[in-house]
Amino acid sequence: ASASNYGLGTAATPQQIAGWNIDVRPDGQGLPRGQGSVAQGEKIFDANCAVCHGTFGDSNKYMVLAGGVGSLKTNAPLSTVGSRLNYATTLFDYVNRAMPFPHSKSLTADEVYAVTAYVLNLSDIVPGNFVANRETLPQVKMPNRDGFYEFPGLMHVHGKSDTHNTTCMRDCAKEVKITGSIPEGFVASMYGDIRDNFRGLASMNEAAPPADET
Amino acid sequence: ASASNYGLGTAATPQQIAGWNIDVRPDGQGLPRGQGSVAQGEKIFDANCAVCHGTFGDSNKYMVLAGGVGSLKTNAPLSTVGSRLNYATTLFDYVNRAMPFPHSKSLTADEVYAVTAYVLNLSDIVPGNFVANRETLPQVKMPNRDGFYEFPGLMHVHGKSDTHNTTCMRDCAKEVKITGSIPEGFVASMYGDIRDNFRGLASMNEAAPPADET
Amino acid sequence: ALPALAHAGEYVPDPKYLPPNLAPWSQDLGKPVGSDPYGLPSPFERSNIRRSSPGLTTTTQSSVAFSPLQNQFGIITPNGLHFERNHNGRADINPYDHRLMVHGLVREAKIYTMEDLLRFPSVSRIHFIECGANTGMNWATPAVPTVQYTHGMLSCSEWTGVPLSTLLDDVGFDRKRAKFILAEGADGSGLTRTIPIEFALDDVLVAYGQNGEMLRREQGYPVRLLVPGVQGVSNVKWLRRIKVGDQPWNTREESLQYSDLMPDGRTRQYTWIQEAKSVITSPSGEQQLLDKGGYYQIRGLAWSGRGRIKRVDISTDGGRNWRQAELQGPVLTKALTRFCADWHWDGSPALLQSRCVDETGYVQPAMAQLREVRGTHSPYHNNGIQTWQVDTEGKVHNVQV
Amino acid sequence: ALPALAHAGEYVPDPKYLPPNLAPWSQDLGKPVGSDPYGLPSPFERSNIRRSSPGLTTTTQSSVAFSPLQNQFGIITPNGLHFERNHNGRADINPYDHRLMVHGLVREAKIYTMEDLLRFPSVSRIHFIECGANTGMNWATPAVPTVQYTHGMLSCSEWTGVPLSTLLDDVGFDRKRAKFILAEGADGSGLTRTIPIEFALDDVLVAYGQNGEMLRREQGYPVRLLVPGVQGVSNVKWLRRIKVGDQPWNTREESLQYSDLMPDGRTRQYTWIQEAKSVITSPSGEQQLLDKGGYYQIRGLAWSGRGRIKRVDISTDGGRNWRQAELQGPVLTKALTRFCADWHWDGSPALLQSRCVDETGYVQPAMAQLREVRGTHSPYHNNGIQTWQVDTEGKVHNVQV
Ligand code: HEC
Ligand code: HEC
Ligand SMILES: [Ca+2]
Ligand SMILES: [Ca+2]
Ligand SMILES: [Ca+2]
Ligand SMILES: [Ca+2]
Ligand SMILES: [Ca+2]
Ligand SMILES: [Ca+2]
Ligand SMILES: [Co+2]
Ligand SMILES: [Co+2]
Repeated sequence: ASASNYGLGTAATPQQIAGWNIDVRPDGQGLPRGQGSVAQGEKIFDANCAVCHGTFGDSNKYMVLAGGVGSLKTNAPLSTVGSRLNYATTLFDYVNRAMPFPHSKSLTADEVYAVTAYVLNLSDIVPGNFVANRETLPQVKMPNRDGFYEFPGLMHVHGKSDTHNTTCMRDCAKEVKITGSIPEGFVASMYGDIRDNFRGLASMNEAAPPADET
Repeated sequence: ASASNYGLGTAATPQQIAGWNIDVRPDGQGLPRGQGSVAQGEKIFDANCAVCHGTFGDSNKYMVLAGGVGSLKTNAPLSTVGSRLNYATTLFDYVNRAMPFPHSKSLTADEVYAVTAYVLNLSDIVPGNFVANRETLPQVKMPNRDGFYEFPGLMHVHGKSDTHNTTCMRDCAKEVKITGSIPEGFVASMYGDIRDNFRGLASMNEAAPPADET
Repeated sequence: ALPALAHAGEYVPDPKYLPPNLAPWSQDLGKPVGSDPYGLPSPFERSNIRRSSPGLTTTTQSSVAFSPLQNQFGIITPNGLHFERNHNGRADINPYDHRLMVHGLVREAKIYTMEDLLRFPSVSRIHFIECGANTGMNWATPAVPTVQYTHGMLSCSEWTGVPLSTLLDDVGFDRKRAKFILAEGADGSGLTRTIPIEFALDDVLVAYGQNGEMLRREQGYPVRLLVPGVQGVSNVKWLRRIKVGDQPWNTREESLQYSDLMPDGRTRQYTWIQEAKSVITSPSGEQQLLDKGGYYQIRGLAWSGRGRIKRVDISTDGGRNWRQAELQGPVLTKALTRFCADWHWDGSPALLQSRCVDETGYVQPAMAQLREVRGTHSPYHNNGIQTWQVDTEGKVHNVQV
Repeated sequence: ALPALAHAGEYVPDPKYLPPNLAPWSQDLGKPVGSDPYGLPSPFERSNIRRSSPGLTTTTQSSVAFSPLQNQFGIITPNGLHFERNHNGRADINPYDHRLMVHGLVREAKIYTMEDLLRFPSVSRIHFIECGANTGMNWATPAVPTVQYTHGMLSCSEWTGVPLSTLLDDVGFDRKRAKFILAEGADGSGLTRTIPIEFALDDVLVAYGQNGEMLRREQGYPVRLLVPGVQGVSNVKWLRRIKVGDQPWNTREESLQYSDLMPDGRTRQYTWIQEAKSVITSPSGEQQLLDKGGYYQIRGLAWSGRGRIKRVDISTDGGRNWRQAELQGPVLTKALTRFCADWHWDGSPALLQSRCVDETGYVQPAMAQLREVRGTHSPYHNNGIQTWQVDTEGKVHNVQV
């Protein structure tokens, strides 16, 4: 073996690749054969998803799936698949690889298409007679399709940031006021005795706490 | 508190210091009040030490305490308290802080003096009527008193070493022969299956060993 | 389960253990060498653990356990305390069955065993990993009490692995057409992220080593991606697949999540870089200073996804006046840096802050400056200056000014 | 107890776990976040442990457990694998009862609690600790099979603590008269060593932190001395007392033990410095190379008590010809440095060696050169060049040439 041929690894066969090559791009590349309708999706959703996401995808026990369209610029934005997602193909990709939560990658392609159609319909993005497949899904225009943009400053190590603080050293503010703090009693009620989180030796109490012998 | 006075720690009282200040220097500084004879030491040794070191300090189960005087420059040096130690005060210091092995610091000063005298007598360094105390012990001249020296090269970071290898890169030796190796069968008999010591993934066997499921 | 370590004032040391007397361990034979072939901390350290934040998530399998920064020394996170963040629980993988597939715009798609990966030329580097959502709870107002919860999705280790560029060369990736790679995990979430080819060819590692041993299961055993300086989620754990492509994938973890909702309702996407950030770890939230006039060294951590930390300043009056802190060497790129500054607490209230500058000259912003640009619904990339209030009783609180 | 991990050739992976199929962990919910508040390695790593050498010592309470260098990555030793060497077993100390007394030629003798020590200004440094007896079994002839046993009394961590000079100033030590300090442990052996004042004022630490958490019990919890670059025994564990004096103490651990018996029968005393040394950790003793013509990166460690490693050369023909290896940065003073070199094994026998040079220009000696000066009864300070033979079957053996 030459210096740049380590002789490691084995060739991946097309069949091996096909089994793991499940990603779907915004332009639809990677979508498998298959199809599913909103009505078919409703049945699958009720059986596999509603227990966590609610019949109408509106349960916030885990994640809300529908609603909030147009709310992103308000003071109470609700970010959901319907209101926030830019490409429907991403919904397919995600459900296919990660849902249902307790047993992912267990739906067939047809089933993923169907439940994708149903989730889109929950936010009125597709009509009730929509059938999702390789051709139709990339053509769905999500409400927030044009809502994403790139900020180069955070994409490159030497990019220009969006804040420009200075290293002022003296008299940097006229007045400093506390504008936010944790309400009295909150810590004890949520965390119990928070002193338990510290190494006793360094909780900076002059009298070192004891430790029961093991 | 100023920058160099941290306000930490508390003053150590003379009484507190006295309890822990047990070290003994070659010149005898640190030796406590007390005394003990060879005969007294024999009793203490028999009761507390012989079980591990042998009645005559010659058991090599743990460490041999006596013998070997004059052997250090031979091809079979035997290093013991008698043959190797340069100051008898160090023997006192060590027995006092570290022996008997299972319950150290349990002998009184008198007892340590006595057993020290006995151990010295085992190598004929002191006569049978010797009484060890604060005055007599530092005066004992050990056989190897003049056998120690300092090598500055290993005492200072920039000291000069005693080897002077070079960074020869080509044709550095005419011939290379294996002059030592582990006898066949030794590893298996002493260590069992030595492959168990390696991360299976990197014992560099092409076929990865299995691992039983937990 | 051992009882909780007791608290200040509850313990009176037994004089028989203190000088001039001897504690039992000074006389009794200790535990045999080799008692623990793989050692564990002293039970007296049992308060030094990862913790989940009560009520933060509704499922423990998509959740986070925070690293106890209040107890941390130096810059190396001990492996048992590295913060843990999963999206479908912790996968416990048999390394002999695990495979890494590299394919896409390549000459020869390949599958590697762990044995293969350990045979490639390897490098070791000290880098932090910070979740993009770290300090997210602090965006609007202080919500959690200790630095473990405010900043504990942060850890730093010496990572060992194969440079991704080595594997890409091994499969003969298409230098002309390759613009992005997709990294995918083998856990139940199958988490995917897009990595730009410039990063992939620069300092990205396919890593299996964490502080001298194999990765911990919580950190992706047996192999993960290590993308220095980039949001934690890009450091895909339980790595099973790398695909070379020419367009970004817009995965769920870079569209619905880990993207930044701006005040105008638009979303910034692919905001990879974790910008320079610092925090005082001691004194910090919920600690208690009792020694009025006493010395309390201000200690903390600083780090930047853009490279090395250049400098850290600290303030004890809420940002009105600042002085420079000392940096503990070595100062490494995209790694934690420890800083210290002397401080004597005169007993009066104080507002402690740290502010770092990285090698690009970028200065850590105040919370107000961040909010002015990002709003309060971002919720990622909160690298704002943290304020700890020392009150009149010497109790320390998480506040904002 | 889990069964031993099985061996080469005994495992046939189940195709249902391999591509294109899915392993169970790719579909099933994993373990909840926070399952292990203090994490542990994967059970598949259970062969990576400390080990005692059979028959080396007659009591397990004055013995050593070696660090598994053959499995080690990078330069940081994970805390659970730091080599363990005790003289009266491992003391398990209650840190609230532990005290450090500093006295002698000082203005004000003091006693410190652990609380006090953690309040002092602290520093963190990456340093190796090597027992003076490391590789001692190799003095006359190869006696142990793997690099764990030949070189495993060696580890490296980020240590955090108070500089000893800070404590000496705190007690107002007598600058004129002070020439040496005595360090004493609180364990059953009460181990003592003399430290010269130049070292004490330079880089000696009173250390409590080990890779970000408190010391492990095996490494002296809650506090130890850290004397960079000096024989391990000077790094007194379970530190209870520091005494300032004007003469060396000639303790048992620097007279009867840890002193060097020379061929002329005389003894070198106070040989503190661990000189530059290196060893190839992979391929190393008892490994098995099977891939004839295959790539086997030569990896190892180099370190010097005199400062930084400057360079490492490797040879595959027993020292006839050499080439330079690559050093993994950062290269730190009195710390481990990782080196690597490419190597393709053509299937024929080889004799692998590494030879390091430190910043003073000192070159690691060959065994023969060492023996010529030191004889074979030293038995400390064996920093000679290590040779690993790769035989015709690809098996690796500990040999000498
Ligand atoms: C046992 C609970 C459970 C079940 C059943 C379940 N989910 Fe989920 N779902 C979750 C959780 C938890 C998350 C968030 C996971 C995370 O962020 O790591 C989630 C996230 C999602 C998301 C992403 C939402 C966003 O805004 O990022 C979608 C889409 C989704 N689920 C769809 C489905 C579908 C379709 C099904 C059925 C085929 C399903 N889920 C079944 C618990 C569940
Ligand atoms: C249970 C076993 C045991 C008993 C009892 C015991 N010893 Fe020891 N002794 C040892 C061991 C083990 C060592 C070596 C310790 C080490 O090197 O860490 C040792 C070492 C010594 C040494 C140092 C030898 C050298 O060359 O370095 C002296 C001296 C000594 N013992 C004296 C005594 C005396 C005196 C007593 C009784 C008062 C005693 N021992 C009781 C086990 C024992
Ligand atoms: Ca091969
Ligand atoms: Ca305390
Ligand atoms: Ca005080
Ligand atoms: Ca193997
Ligand atoms: Ca708005
Ligand atoms: Ca001789
Ligand atoms: Co409590
Ligand atoms: Co076996």
